[in-house]
Amino acid sequence: MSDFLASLPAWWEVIRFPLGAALCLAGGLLCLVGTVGVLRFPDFYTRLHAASITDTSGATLLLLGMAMMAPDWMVVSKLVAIFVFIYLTSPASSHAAANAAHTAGLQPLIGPVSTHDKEGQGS
Amino acid sequence: MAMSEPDIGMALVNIVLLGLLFVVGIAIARLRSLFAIVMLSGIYSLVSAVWYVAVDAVDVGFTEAAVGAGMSTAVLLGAMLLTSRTAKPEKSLRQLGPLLVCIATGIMLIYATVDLPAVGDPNSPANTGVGLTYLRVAWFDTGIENVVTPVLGSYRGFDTLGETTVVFVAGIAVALLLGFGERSLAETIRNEDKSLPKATTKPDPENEETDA
Amino acid sequence: MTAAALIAVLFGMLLLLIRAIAGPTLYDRVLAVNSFGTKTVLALGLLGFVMGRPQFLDIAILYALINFVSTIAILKFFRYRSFQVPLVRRGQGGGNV
Amino acid sequence: MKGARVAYFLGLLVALVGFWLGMSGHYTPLLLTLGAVSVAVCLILAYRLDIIDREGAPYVRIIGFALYFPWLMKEIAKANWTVVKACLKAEMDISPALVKVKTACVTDLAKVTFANSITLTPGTVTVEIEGDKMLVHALYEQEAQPEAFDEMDRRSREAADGKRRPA
Repeated sequence: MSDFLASLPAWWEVIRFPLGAALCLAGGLLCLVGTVGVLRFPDFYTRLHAASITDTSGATLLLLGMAMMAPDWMVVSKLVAIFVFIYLTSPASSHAAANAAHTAGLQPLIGPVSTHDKEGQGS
Repeated sequence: MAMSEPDIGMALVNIVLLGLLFVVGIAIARLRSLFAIVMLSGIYSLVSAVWYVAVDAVDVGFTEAAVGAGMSTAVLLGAMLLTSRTAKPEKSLRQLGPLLVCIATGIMLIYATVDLPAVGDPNSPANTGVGLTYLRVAWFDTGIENVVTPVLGSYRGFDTLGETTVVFVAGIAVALLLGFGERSLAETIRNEDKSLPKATTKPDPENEETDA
Repeated sequence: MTAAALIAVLFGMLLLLIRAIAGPTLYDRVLAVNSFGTKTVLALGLLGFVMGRPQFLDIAILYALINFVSTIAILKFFRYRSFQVPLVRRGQGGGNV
Repeated sequence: MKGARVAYFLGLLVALVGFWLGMSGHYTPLLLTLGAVSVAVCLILAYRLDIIDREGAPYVRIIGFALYFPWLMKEIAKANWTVVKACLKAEMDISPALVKVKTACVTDLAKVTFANSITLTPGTVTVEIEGDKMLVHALYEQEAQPEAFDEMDRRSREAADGKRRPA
């Protein structure tokens, strides 16, 4: 056991770059998925939900991956600052957008959405 | 210099960024809704700042981020308040002049790039003149690690003071013109609108945009 | 692989651009710009790692702040038609804002 | 009251100093002096703006938030999976709905925590807050019944106000 613990830092040095890069790639793909949702969803309020994928899981995975690859603690602290900023500000701006649209009288689409919209990609 | 070594990832990143800038530029030229244009100019600033960082001009990227994406969007929106919401379509004949000016400027800029030294060239003026001296003595003179800061704040202190004054005066002038204060010009105009019925009825942005 | 992640984020930006250009409502555009800003923050961070100099994360922090401020400024502007405290009460003045 | 203000002041001071030390990376005497000056200016400005209070410096409750955050992350991960599936499905099967949610939170900080938690969870966005009622827009009607938010409500109340307050 102590053997394993002693060799842990060395292992960590080996795996952190591939692991971090893989997390970054997953986060980047999640950002892409969120954007696809922003393009496909039928109205503003539903697009807001898709955009929040980028803000939450995409950002988390990307920042986590970057933190794994970080060369020193300074970079990690900056990444933590970015994480905190994003998590504090993104719900505020989402809410501000939704609230402004609602106040202006933009009516949301309610009820099941048929698949054969013009954006729908179903064959 | 990241660009000196042939790196396919960075090359792709540069291509995508410049492609984004191109698409945004074309869209700004083609769109009629002024609000969309303001939003797209904000996006243009964001992308160009990323590109500045990608070509190692971090300080320019900082400026672009603060001024282009933050301040100018707000100022343009304030300016939009004073005019209409859509641009009138221009006659195609009258678009010819600006197009020619753009093409001429582009050709001149491309012609000028021929004279530029290669990236990281040790014999370029930036690396032989006063820049090298700054790099040598800045740390011992001031104790600030980032070279740009002592150059701007210390060696060219008066120059920077003048620049800051100009920017400050410009900001005050814009604020006075657009009216961010209590007696804003926008408010005056709106009151005039209300007192004069049917003088200039602005189209409502929401309805107009929703119909599109 | 980090470069691949960066390019994925940049393509996400490209797709968001379509939403920003297409609209249709102004709030869609605001949403697109806001999401674009978040992606810019992430892209800047990744760019530092791709170029091997993660010390430039400060600019990403600056962006995270500016993006928030400008989104709030735009929405406040369209809610109140001004950058100051509410001048126009709801349902009065410039249209239905 | 006086003691509470001192606590908020100290919390803000610690947060600003920590932020500066985490961002700077250069700890020479000159730069440390400059950092101290900037922190002092920030504190003076915050005092002049009168924002050193429970909402301006909520660092006293940081343990509560730290305990709440892992649960929130779990919820966010679950909700993300739902929305990612909804984005990628060839046949779109969303059924958006507006739901009224009644919250038991009393203080503004607790309400903001609850509303922001709802917004952070993909698939639900707080559209409007009036008194103790919130208008929530949800991507799936069946998953956003008002009871679904009860646990989040309780936990965010505990995070922002502590357990000792009954309602």
